[in-house]
Amino acid sequence: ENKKIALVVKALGIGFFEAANKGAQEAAKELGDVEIIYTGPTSTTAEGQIEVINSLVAQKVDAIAISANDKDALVPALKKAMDRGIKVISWDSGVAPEGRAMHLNPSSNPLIGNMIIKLAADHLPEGGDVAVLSASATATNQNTWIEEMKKVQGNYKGINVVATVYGDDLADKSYRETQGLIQSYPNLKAIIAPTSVGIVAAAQAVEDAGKVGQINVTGLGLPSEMAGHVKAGSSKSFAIWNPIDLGYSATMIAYDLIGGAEAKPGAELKMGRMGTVKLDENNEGAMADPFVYDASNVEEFAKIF
Amino acid sequence: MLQETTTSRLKPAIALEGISKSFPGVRALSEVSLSLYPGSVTALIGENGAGKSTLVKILTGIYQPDAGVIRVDGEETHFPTAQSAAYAGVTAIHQETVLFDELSVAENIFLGHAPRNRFGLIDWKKLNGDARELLRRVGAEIDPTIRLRDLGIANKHMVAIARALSIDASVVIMDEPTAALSHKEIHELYELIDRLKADGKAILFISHKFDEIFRIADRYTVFRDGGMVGEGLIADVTQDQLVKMMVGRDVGQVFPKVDVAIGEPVLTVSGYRHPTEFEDINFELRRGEILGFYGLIGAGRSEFMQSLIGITRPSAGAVKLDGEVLVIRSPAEAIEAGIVYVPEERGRQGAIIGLPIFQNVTLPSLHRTSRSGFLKLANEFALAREYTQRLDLRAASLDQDVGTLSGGNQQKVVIAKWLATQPKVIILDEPTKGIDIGSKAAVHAFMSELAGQGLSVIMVSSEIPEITGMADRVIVMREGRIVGRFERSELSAEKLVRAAAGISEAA
Amino acid sequence: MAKILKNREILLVVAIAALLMAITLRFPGFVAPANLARVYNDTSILIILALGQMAVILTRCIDLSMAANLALCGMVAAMINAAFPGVPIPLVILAVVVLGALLGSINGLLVWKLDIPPIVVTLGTLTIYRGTIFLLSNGAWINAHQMSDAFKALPRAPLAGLPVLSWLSVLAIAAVYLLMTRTPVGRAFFAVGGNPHAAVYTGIDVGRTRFLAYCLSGALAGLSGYLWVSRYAVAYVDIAAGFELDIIAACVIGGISIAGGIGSVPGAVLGSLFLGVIKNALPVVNISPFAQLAISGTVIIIAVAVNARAEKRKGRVILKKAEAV
Amino acid sequence: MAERTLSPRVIPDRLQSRGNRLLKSWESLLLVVAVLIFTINSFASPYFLDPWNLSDATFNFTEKAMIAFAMALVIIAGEIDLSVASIIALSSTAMGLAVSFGFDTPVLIAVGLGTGLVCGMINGLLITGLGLPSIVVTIGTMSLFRGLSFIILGDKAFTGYPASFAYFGQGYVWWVFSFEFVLFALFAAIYSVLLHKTNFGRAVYAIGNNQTAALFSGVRVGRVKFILFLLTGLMAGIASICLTSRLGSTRPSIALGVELEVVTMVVLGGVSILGGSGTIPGVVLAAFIMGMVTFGFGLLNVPGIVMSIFIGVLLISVIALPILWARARRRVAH
Ligand SMILES: Nc1ncnc2c1ncn2[C@@H]1O[C@H](COP(=O)(O)OP(=O)(O)OP(=O)(O)O)[C@@H](O)[C@H]1O
Ligand SMILES: Nc1ncnc2c1ncn2[C@@H]1O[C@H](COP(=O)(O)OP(=O)(O)OP(=O)(O)O)[C@@H](O)[C@H]1O
Ligand SMILES: [Mg+2]
Ligand SMILES: [Mg+2]
Repeated sequence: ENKKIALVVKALGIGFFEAANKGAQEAAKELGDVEIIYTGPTSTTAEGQIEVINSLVAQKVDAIAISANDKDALVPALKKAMDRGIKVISWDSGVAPEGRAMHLNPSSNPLIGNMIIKLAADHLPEGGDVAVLSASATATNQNTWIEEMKKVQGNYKGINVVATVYGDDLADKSYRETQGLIQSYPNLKAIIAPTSVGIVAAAQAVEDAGKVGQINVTGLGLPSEMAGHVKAGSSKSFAIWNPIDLGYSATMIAYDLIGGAEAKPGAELKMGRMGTVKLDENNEGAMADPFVYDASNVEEFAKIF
Repeated sequence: MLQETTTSRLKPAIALEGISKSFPGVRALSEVSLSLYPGSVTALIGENGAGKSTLVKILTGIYQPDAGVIRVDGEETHFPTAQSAAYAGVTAIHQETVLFDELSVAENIFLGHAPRNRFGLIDWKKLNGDARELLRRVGAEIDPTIRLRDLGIANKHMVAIARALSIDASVVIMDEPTAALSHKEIHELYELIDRLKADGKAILFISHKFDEIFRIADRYTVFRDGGMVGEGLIADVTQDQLVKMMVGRDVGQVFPKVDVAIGEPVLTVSGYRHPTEFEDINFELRRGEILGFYGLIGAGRSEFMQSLIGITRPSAGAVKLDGEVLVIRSPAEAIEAGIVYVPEERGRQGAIIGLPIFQNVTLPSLHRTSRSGFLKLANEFALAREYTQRLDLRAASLDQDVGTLSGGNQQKVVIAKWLATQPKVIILDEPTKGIDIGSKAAVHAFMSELAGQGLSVIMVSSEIPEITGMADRVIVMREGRIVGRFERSELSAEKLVRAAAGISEAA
Repeated sequence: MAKILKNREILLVVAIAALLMAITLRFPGFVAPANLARVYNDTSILIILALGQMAVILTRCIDLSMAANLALCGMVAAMINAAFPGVPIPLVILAVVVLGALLGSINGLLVWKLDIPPIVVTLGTLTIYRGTIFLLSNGAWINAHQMSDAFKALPRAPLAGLPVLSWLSVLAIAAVYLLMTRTPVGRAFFAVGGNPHAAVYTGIDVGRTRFLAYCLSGALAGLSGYLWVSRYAVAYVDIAAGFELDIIAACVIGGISIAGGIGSVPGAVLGSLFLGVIKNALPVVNISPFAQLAISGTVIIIAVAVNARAEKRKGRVILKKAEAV
Repeated sequence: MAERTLSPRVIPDRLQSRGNRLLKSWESLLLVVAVLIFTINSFASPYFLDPWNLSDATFNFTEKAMIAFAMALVIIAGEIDLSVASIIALSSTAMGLAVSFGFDTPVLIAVGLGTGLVCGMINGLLITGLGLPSIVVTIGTMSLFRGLSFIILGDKAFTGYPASFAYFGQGYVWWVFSFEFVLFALFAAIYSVLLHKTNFGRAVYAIGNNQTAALFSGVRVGRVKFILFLLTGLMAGIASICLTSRLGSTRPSIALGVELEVVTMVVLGGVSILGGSGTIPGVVLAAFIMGMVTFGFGLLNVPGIVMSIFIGVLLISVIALPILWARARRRVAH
């Protein structure tokens, strides 16, 4: 009988997660005896994900791999899933340790934190004011990366982080917040948006304000969504890990756990073509370095995800 | 007899043939025919509920008749909407003022047929000018640009009249146009009607006031219970004959007033006043007495009565019940104290349509039928059965929605509701408005019986026969003040009307 | 003076001016003409929507489905553009305006022909329209790079100093103002809401008038759908989610009575601008964006209380003190 | 005309027997729909007829239904309360605040209930005290209450609820019967009695059918309405305790959009949005139907938004069908 692995995403319809699903399907094909259930709520709420989890538990799936809308609120529901013998892992956006066997970070948080500020600094040899446009206030990962970023801020001389605003992963709100930033900080040189929704909205707002060349928008985004803005010049470069690899790896890890592997500090779990991941003391593992996209390569990747 | 031959030679401007109309449970009109002639005023007479307003609504396209035809200038026509009737040259001043409080006076007059400029847009300048002109024609000094809500009832009525005249009509219908008007305005209206007549309009005039019928009408038509019972020339009849046609018997029998021994004062009202509605109200109500309150519509009787039960607050004044001072802040407190008010607007304030009969009856008495806040249906049915039976209610079951009852039967439920609280004082505001003669008799008989048992009754009524027939004493109100007090022995219709209209004895 | 203070529109202008003044104290740049133009531009879509909602509320109805209608029309506009980039933009706009009017007419028909309460109808169509977007798009987003440049450029194209988006809202204001004050249909909106019973006596078809109000609000939502999607250069299921409440709030602040029959175009516009200024000012004056929601809630409550006081029925005047002499 | 004799005529209490009336009622229609959905679900998914799964499914509606009971009374009385979801958020935030000050479960319960009551009181005072329209007032307080949570919490979350607090949203009273489900059943009974068997309930119906006449009949309209808004506030507080306990954390966006689901549930349950009619059993059935539909679709991994389309269509059609049916019958009769 096929093993059922559920890939639960923050919300259906987001390009990044569609790409992750591609990876999961690839893994399923490779493994042969796996059926992927790709599901999620239609808007990014914890309550929506809990309803999805409940129905997955009822279907007696073998594993749940989730990118969480809320680190804490999902814990009771996922705990119940684990109590009923379901293997639970989180990926991309994590769940508190009590609610999962392990968490797969797309990259390590310090690496990402460093990467996003480096992307801004690379184009600001003399330094200058930069602002951060974060995602949903309830998202887990963004805030961790921003913390990591602030830790290494001293390494980039003259870079001055003047504000952090929240676009709630809504295009219009992100857009308006960016407008507010442009207004409030006339000397703004760069906007760092570690969210695929925010970076697009910010780039659009910068273009509309006629600030191309003056303000550089960077952060984490999808090549397909950012290609136009790189071409327009509002974004010189941005980074992202490969979501296909992420979905692929999450599926492989879940399969490994179903097969009897144990998630404990120090353990190494198999990720198929991606090799293995080693768990730290929090049962977390990191996949790889984020990859930088700019005018030279973005078109090529835009066709993939 | 000259006039008779002239009108019969003339072609009617509009003619109704065999019109019938039923509402759920009521046959409002059955096979009535009526013709209106150019240059002539026809008075339509009939008791409340005889079907007069229903006929008006059929003539103006608001209701569709179940059977019968309407002919305009001899040709059969249909009025599917109010607009189509207006196009055919029929216009009406309806009984209720159907206007828009938030719109300007001018727009109220022209809504639906406003003058337009060559782009098809409403021409406000012309609209205001035309409105001013029309208002002058009806003799009202009203600025056409102010909002309607800022007008008093009489001026609102003048606007309604101006609206009716804004349509160039050959048939003008007036449903009780003078009911809300004061002396001066009524005379202006008479002059207006004379002018319309001279212009060759056919006029239908509905009124309960015989003096004005004899003043302005040429012909009459009498309705009784939805049927036509007589027509002819005004010059050929007397008032008594008309009344007899209307009612179908001698009037005296309808009010079975029993003389009872009147006891000590129960309710004393002194110095009651309100900033805008009434002032200086002082009177006593005694045990077993029926005290009548007479006045024209808008005299402020209802407002005063409602202040007695705490709907509005008086600014000064005191009420004593059985010698003790009472402060009443809500109807609930009034009911607890033993003063109840049967309101005049049955549909809005009286009946709770949507609830069954028995729940309507027991609503103010629930504390008596229930046990520690929990309903006891058996008690409720018993109480409702007792009171509805005594008022001779006709209904299929006590569990029936009051909305499915005829108006008269709804009124009985409403009266039963407040009687069931076993009050000391009951205030009845227009208690027999819109109910048939038989039911009227039942209500009046019950009123007499209760008075005999020591209940004190205040009866607000605009019907002179009812007042003169039932009251031991009458107080007349006009513009928020008491303007006359009459003992039963000195009552006469004329005195009441004079006092209510503010005409001095000498005039 | 007292009369002026009673006038809702003037009261609102004063309130907005006071608000701007207060902001200027902390951030002088906010009242620079260029920035005010930006704020107006940002509020344009809300204004257009509030105009449609106003027509519906005037007739004693409500349209909770406006934002969903907007989202559906926006998605359709984006999908047309993504699939056939060659289709001229005016044609796309026309298509979604018609589609919006059609969706509005579904509301109108249910209210007119079946007599279902407006709040239930639009509560139902709100979820249905949103769901339809998901069915159409399969949940996928349509992003900037999938839209043609012309599609994205139109609302931001400058014209005599202001973006086309602003001009479109000015046009909508003028058109609706003309409709409301100078045409029989517009006046019928007021009559039907003010006194439906009397409207029948006046020969106005109450149901049909409500139907037309819904068509208008639908058409304006359709137009806003294109504007929203092209302005933010993204279309997905959840755009403008919850925006229906902002629209109603703008109307309420603008003095449009939820009981129908009372309201004005300037009121709706000023109500929208009031909200727009607050929304735009918060990030600038450094009030936490988290306070924004609480502030707009408080504003709504104050506005409705103020309006209710103005409308409060004074008791009837029966006593004729002057004439009694 | 002969004088009419006042012969007492006995009017029967009822014409239709209770059973007969029940058969034709809205509730029986809902019951049929519920049974139908249950049957379809059990054929569509092999996992549906499992006691534990069914028990999990009840969490989809219990919290909303508890609010829906109080909301039903408010709507029957001709008003509406759109702020309930925001009251959940504010209550939850207040409890989170209490946790951060180190208070234990009993205090949390008191704080949760108290916040709900205070919010209800604010609504009630604005609506009955100042006489403002409830739909606008509660749109305002909806923003205000959730806005306060945002001000308190910002982008943070309250976690660390005591272990004993978990019982309310995650505990089981007996076998598969969760605490929430038992509470739901209890409130269904309490509200049925309150609405259908007490003087208070009768006053609610009277106000909804004709507020002015109810006032004239001695119903204390203002007081009754005030109590109704207190009750929705209180029920939102209770729902907040359950939801917070179930999630084990508080964020200001908690329970977003729940007010529309609650209203939908009430209207689907046969309560007239114009006021004056409706029953609690109807709302209970509507809660089950909505829960079953959501869970059934969930088992088939149908996206949530497709379920909401279904609910939307269901909402309009259950109201439109009887109207169309009556119309068709009248046409045949003619
Ligand atoms: N819309 C309606 N629905 C049900 N019954 C109605 C309706 N309109 C009128 N009736 C009934 O039809 C009958 C005739 O009413 P109508 O208003 O024509 O009387 P009227 O002669 O004008 O009385 P009044 O002198 O009091 O104005 C009454 O019994 C009334 O209750
Ligand atoms: N300015 C006004 N605008 C609208 N309606 C009015 C106005 N004045 C009076 N009315 C209506 O006229 C009717 C009679 O007024 P009111 O009840 O105050 O007088 P009343 O002396 O009690 O007369 P009655 O009891 O004979 O009707 C009421 O239905 C009232 O609503
Ligand atoms: Mg009449
Ligand atoms: Mg009166």
